[in-house]
Amino acid sequence: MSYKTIERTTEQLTKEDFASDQMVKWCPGCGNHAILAAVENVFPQIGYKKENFCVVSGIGCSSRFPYYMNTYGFHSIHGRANAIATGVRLFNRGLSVWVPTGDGDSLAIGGNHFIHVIRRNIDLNIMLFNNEIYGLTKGQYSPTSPMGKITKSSPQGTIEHPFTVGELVLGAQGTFFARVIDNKPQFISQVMLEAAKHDGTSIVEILQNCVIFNNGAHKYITDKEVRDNNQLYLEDGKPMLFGKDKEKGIILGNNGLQVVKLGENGITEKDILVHDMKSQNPGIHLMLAKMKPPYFPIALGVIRSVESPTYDQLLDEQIKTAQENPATVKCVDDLLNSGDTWEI
Amino acid sequence: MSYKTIERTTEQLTKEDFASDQMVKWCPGCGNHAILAAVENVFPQIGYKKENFCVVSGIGCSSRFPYYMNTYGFHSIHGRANAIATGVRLFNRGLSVWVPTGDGDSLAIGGNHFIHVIRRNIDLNIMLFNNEIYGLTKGQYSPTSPMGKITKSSPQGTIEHPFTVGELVLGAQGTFFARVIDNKPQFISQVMLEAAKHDGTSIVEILQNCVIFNNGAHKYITDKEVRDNNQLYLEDGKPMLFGKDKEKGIILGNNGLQVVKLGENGITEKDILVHDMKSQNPGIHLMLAKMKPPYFPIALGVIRSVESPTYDQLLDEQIKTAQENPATVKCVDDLLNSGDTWEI
Amino acid sequence: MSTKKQIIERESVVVKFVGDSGDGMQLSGTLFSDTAALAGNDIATFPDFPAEIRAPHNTVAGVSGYQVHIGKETRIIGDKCDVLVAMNPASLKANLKWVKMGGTILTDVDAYDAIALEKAGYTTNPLEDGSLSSYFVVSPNITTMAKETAMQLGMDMKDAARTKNMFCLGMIYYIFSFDLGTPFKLLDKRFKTKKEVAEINKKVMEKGFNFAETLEVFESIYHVTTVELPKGRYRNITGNIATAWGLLAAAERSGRKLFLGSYPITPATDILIELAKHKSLGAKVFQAEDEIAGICSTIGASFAGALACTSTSGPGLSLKTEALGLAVITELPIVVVDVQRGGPSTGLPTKSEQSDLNMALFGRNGEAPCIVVAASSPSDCFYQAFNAAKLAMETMTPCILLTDGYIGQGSELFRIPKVADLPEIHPPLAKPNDPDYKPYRRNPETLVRQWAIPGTEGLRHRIGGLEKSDLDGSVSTDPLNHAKMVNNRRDKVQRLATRVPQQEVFGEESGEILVVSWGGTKGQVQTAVKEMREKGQKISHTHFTNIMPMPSNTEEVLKKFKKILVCELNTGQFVNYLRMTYPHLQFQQYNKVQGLPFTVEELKQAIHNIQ
Amino acid sequence: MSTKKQIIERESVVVKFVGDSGDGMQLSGTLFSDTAALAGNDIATFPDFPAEIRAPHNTVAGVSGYQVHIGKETRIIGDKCDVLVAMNPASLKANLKWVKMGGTILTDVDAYDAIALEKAGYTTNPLEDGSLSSYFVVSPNITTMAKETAMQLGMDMKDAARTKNMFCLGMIYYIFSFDLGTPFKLLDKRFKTKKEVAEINKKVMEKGFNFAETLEVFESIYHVTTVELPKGRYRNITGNIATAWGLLAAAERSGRKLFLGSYPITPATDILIELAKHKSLGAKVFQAEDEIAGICSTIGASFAGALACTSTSGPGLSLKTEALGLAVITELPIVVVDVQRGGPSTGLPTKSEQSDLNMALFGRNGEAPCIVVAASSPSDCFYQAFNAAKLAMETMTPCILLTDGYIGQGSELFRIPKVADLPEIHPPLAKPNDPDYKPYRRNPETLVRQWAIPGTEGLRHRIGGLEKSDLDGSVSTDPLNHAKMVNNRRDKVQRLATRVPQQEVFGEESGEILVVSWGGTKGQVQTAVKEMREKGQKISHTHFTNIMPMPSNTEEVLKKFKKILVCELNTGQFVNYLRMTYPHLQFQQYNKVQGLPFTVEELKQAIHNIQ
Ligand SMILES: Cc1ncc(C[n+]2csc(CCOP(=O)(O)OP(=O)(O)O)c2C)c(N)n1
Ligand SMILES: Cc1ncc(C[n+]2csc(CCOP(=O)(O)OP(=O)(O)O)c2C)c(N)n1
Ligand code: SF4
Ligand code: SF4
Ligand SMILES: [Mg+2]
Ligand SMILES: [Mg+2]
Repeated sequence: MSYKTIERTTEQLTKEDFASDQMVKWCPGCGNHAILAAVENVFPQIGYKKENFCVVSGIGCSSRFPYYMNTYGFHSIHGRANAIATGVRLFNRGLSVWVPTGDGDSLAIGGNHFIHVIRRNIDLNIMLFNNEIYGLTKGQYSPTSPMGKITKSSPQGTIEHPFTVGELVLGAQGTFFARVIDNKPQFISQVMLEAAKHDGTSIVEILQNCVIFNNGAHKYITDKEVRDNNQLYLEDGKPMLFGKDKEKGIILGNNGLQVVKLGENGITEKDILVHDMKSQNPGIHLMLAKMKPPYFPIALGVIRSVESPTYDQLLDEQIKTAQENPATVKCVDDLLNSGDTWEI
Repeated sequence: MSYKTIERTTEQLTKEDFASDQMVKWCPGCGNHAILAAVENVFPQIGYKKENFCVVSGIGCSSRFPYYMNTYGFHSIHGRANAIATGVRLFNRGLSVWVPTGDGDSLAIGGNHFIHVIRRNIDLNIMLFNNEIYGLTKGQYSPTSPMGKITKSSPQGTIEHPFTVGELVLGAQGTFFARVIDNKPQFISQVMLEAAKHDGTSIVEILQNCVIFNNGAHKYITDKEVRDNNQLYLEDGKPMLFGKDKEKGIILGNNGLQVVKLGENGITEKDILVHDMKSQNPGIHLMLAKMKPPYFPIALGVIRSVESPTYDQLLDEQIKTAQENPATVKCVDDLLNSGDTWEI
Repeated sequence: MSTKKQIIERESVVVKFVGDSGDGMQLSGTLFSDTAALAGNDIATFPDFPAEIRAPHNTVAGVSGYQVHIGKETRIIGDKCDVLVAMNPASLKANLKWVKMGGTILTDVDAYDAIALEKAGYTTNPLEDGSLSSYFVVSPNITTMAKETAMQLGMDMKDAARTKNMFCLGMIYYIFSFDLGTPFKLLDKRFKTKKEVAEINKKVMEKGFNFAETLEVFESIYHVTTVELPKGRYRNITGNIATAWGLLAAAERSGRKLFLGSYPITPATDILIELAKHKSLGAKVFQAEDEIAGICSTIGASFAGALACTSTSGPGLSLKTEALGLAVITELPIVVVDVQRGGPSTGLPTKSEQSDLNMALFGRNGEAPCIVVAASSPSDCFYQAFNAAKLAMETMTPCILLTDGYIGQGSELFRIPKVADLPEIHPPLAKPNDPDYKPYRRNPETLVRQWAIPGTEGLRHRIGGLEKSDLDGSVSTDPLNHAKMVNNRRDKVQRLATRVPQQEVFGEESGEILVVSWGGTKGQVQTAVKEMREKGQKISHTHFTNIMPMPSNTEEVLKKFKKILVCELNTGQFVNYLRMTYPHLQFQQYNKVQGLPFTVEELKQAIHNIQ
Repeated sequence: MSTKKQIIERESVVVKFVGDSGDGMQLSGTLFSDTAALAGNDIATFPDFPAEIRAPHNTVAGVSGYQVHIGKETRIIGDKCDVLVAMNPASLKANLKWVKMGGTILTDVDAYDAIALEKAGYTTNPLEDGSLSSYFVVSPNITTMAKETAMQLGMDMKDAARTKNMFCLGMIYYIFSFDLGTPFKLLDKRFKTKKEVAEINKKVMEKGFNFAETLEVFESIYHVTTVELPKGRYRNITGNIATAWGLLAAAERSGRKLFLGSYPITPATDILIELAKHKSLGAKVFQAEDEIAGICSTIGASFAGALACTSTSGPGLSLKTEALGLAVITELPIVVVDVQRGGPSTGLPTKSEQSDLNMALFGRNGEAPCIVVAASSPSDCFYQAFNAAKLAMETMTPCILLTDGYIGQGSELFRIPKVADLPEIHPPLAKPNDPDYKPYRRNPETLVRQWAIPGTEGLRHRIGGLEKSDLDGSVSTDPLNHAKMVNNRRDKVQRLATRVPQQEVFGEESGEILVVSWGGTKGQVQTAVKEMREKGQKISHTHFTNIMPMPSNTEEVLKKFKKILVCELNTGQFVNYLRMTYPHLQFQQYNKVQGLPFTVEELKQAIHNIQ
């Protein structure tokens, strides 16, 4: 059952209703352009009144997003978008709140708010543009840069183990996690729609290409030659098959996941693990989120989507309970005169 | 292979070498007293020179720890112990650095440093005193308080999903995670010794009882009547058996872990999952960390301990490489005169 | 009541209850002050918590206290106490310096065993070694007597021993000639669900009262002058509760619901705890993961249309610095309550100080003016919280409300106002579909922009932390635009100077000496000035509540005096602010940085020493 | 060289290269300035980045620039340029206002197509509509010519078109009569691994040079006076690099290895990037997860014995507020570099301002004095970084070094010092097993405590953020101890006033008018004063580098003048600090808050306007 408190529109909205008049200032060729197009496409489909969208961001290239959407928007300070969005959403329950953010913005400086908003399961839609670099400050490594990566601030290569976004989300009690690539706007829109419907915090990790400072970071999964073997599109209730002719699949062994070939060693489609995005057990979702070439394909689509009470909803209920309680104060005059008072 | 750069002692140290002359100011009956005793016991066993121990804490009842140990100590500010300890350890590689911290200190305000220190795998020993409450500020709920908990700041009960410490640690790429209870000092010492030996960040979660503000928070696992059924002591390479007569065990099914009874449905000890704390696959460790009564026993002992390069070690290596490179500058005069310069 | 006693007439009396953290001193104190208030006294109270939750039994570190000032004029807590109730040697040791010479000390001889004496750091027993000869010491076997009474009524030994505070309280009621009717009613109320406990406590209290009467242990009893307060309904209130209520009142009066995003910290936590109780008023309280999330969620809620507030103390305000700048540049109204404590850093969390003023005025990167107001007493916290909310919303600017641990945790009588009598609050809401709406269009008179709340039809817009162009608010790096926006943000705050209440003078409007105070020290400074005036000295006093901006008549007021002495609990932050604001005037300063309030005596000395 | 040209003799000339972000303007600028320096000119440079990484092609938002000042006295960047090299209409549009009347504009007519003109916001073509008639405009088909040349040498079309900046540079070298030998060598060096690219660039440059010579497109050529600099080895250096190197020098000189804990932020990032290159010097650079971890790791490293530093800009300094207080109370030496930018909040990240002074001085909870120094030019950053490290370590106190985006990113000639000639640094290290060691025992003269580094035998101790008792450093809530510690922390900073270099006056030591500046505005203010003095006006100048404390002779210096004008790039933060510190003196102020440096002209006007 969905718990959405946002007023729906009666108009037929289109992409144009959300296009802003601002000049888009991202670098030509930046993956952000396609993401913007995908989001502009999906907003009319969601069905809320156009005034009910609110886009809140921090600082970074990705965080310029609010300027490029015609909605209520807040381009705030580095790392704090999720905390600010928390306030927006908790106070004003009629808003659909979206947080475009970067791997630096939400995983470096904003890491604490990120894990807490997820834990609280506040109904925000977080779009994490993961380009594995700090774009706006011109190319320092980020918490998702692969170990050994040479960047401006790591002339000998980084010596840090990167976060896997999905793992961190699950570790923080995430209820919705999906992963998409910037070069498939339609798929992005589709997944965003799922995210929008989800009650609670939804995280969509977008593998985004920064042409200027980290060009080709995702090449090992996006390149034509490798993509069939290195991408697994998850569908709920469907077996996890991939490869050019869907000839490969994933099974669960005692040591975790394993890639198998249909037909080899007597493996048939029935042996293949069926995706259950609603499983309360995060262990398998974690293993899926962690998969990565060369040994595994990367998992795309909705990895986890489970029902769990949202903070928003529980707060509404507590307020209702409090207001219905005849013993509680009903106005400030009541409050001022409650307890021990005396007349002089 | 261990990578420890800390000078060992030739003296035979004892508990007394680490006892401080400060009055211990925790509440009578607080679980912290037993933890302190356990740590005082374990330090001499570790074998480093006594000057090489450094205890760094934040703020909270637990963070008073440095005052009660005769070591180099730093009682800093709320939430920042892990960041400060990072600086201590990265700069001064001869120190064994310990971080006593609370569920508020490391999981609320200090959450970001916590996940980043873990991700970087810096060689710190973090002791997380989890009393599921803010003790020092007199009883507000913390990020580990169970949902619905009534505290001073949640008169109608909390509406937040708590973190499971182990899950967060794993989500942050943790290499060592263990769990102990404050009422078993010997077991604490034993696990602490493992933690001390580990190369990289070790997290020991200590289920600690705050008698004043959250008395009995862990009763459901520590009470005499339930403890045999609700505690599972993990041993590496051993089957996961528990119960009064070790008559119950854990198996891994397709939907995750399951509790079984030996003898029932033809289950024998051979079917029981064998603990592999060194498994690189965090999925199973995650499921173990998540186990909780009423459906599961809680897992105690070392849940995960895997080898992985530490930041400290990689930094040392990069410095060495840089210094051995004949092309790099060897002193500041070299540097000043490097590149384009000219004489006038 | 025995009549041979000497009766001491007093305008006001200070009683301090001290003991171990677990000894129930806070309960004793509040029962006593409530009783006094109901008997027609003005009251002021101040709790004195130890830094530790429950430090080892019988140690100085574990001493907890509660001070009560009752009588005619209790604007302040009173420097030293007339009566000290000390439950054990450690609490005596820690508090003896606060007892007036000749004052009364009531203590429990049962607590003076060898171990307790040693733990308290005594080498000889002060009850026996003559060291208390300047005081009037009463030291019966309190525990024994209380325990006996309670056990007879069926209480177990441990609980019975803990009724000793009630025994003492009974004795104290006796020497102030208070009737036990009121405390009995208060006990009934407090132990509503535990009737037996209430009964036992009442009995023990009665025993203490009778003991004092029968055995005539006191040489003298006090008659305290009652007050003639303005007619009205009264209650006792702490500054922190008053702050919370003031914010709730402002929410009701402005039609904007309250949002509080906060993280616990001593001594501000009580504001969070109090507001968390009032969901029935629609107040949403968000206990954030840290202070940054506290203020950021507040900024978000403000953007979304709330009366949005965050509460904290020194280290927390430090953490909010960056986000406060965001509120300044986006011109969103938020209230930041800082309950000041001793600094720097963690400093002295349980002590009070006025040393966050600099940070409130100047602690942000860039040119980032906020409104700053400071409350002067526990009940004034109500009005200043209301005021801060009104100023913030009506000016679309963050407002910092400075209180301190001393007034925040202390209490005093509060004449209950009617919400309808409070000033109106008019947030500058933008109208749906207003074709002329621009995010940074300003009211030409006040320079205030409009508040267009997300969800409102036809007002979609974007704001942010980058400098924005005048009117439409899009990002701008234009040099002259920046200069203009910097000025606008400053001027809209400065223009409040004529709208806030004008600065008033207590005493002559001109003359030789003007004493200046701000914030929580008003009571002591006013008392000192008053006492000196009563002795015929021509000294005036002005007290600042509006700090940024200061009222527009400030220079007028100040320049009429030859000498100006600024008194504050820091090394001179306000006096320096006055110096920079009124560079043609000369100021002298008197400062104390001990984590303690001023005493009237030291203030009088300082005024006397003016050059 | 053709001889019929008019030769313009100049003491100094300003050239500005502007174009799209991808047009290689920074390369053009540095090649030109290095060549000029090697030819014996003094130089100063300043890059002007757009806020966007690579905003849309041909838009004003995407214009990137690099300004070079060469000649005899280039202390400053120069207000307006003599020569503007503009690669497209947008860059012309954005920069025309900075060209001197009658100045030369070199631009590429190939770039003026209809789309580009429209994107730049031109309705008519400025090359044709007569709007540039007050300038000397040269607009050949630069792209065409450059492309042709490069393609002939085998380059593909896209890369070939990008050599247009070299073509322009060749033309510019011609009008300054520079030999191409130097730039050729510089190109060889830069493209060490891509020899062919170097060759092609050289050829295109030559083509440009020859084109200018042969076709006599310029009416006049410049002769710029070279300088007589003190003998020595020189290099060009930016303020950020100089800061990094100054810290490294201090590490070497003090025997304490360098640790930098930092988080990237514009415009301070280059310090982090530069230091990350120097692991061979043992410098450890930790890119933290945020600014708080940046400063906290720094504090940890300081406790562990490092010369520990953190670098940031405004919003980052805001975030470091709380931890800075910890460094103050624990009395650990750290250096905090703040490369100021336009505020408040995110503000104007790519612009420069002096508006973080208030925060540096006052932005912490409680009484928390830090040492504050401010660098006055790119090369001075080296000395002040060294100085900040020395002061911090020798005083066991955090030191904030203020630079700004303007001097941090700008460059100038730097006479290379010998490390051995720099002052000695003596950190107050405690001796192993010193029986008298106490963490808060102080040197009675300087009030500085000792640094006992973990790992040292016999010195185990604990420090922390709670107030600590004098000498032994254990936690103390004692009122008088607190007062004493507050004073100690203040006094140990104040006592530096006699140890830092005394304040100097440029011009007469007393008289009518003293102009005061601090930090990065020294060049402009000094030039303005100098120019007015050259016209016979009696005006003196004093510039502040040591801000907290100010040198002990400051009041002496100031009070000898009738009128004091304080000039700064904010609304008056330093002047207010002077007012509070020297309340008996009167100050006037001149302020600019446009994200831009002062121009000499406006300063002269302001001095002229003094009342
Ligand atoms: C408090 C603060 N610290 C640092 C910065 C500088 N800064 C701006 S964006 C950014 C990182 C951007 O990386 P990411 O979030 O991954 O966004 P991207 O540009 O890659 O989309 C940094 C470090 C800042 N603006 N504010
Ligand atoms: C910046 C800052 N914020 C808040 C506080 C107040 N504070 C001190 S300890 C604490 C929480 C303590 O909880 P925890 O870390 O779980 O430790 P415990 O006392 O339970 O051992 C808080 C909120 C502070 N000292 N500093
Ligand atoms: S720098 Fe990278 S992330 Fe930023 S706009 Fe350019 S391509 Fe995109
Ligand atoms: S408050 Fe709780 S955690 Fe703190 S010392 Fe007391 S019992 Fe221990
Ligand atoms: Mg990024
Ligand atoms: Mg806790």
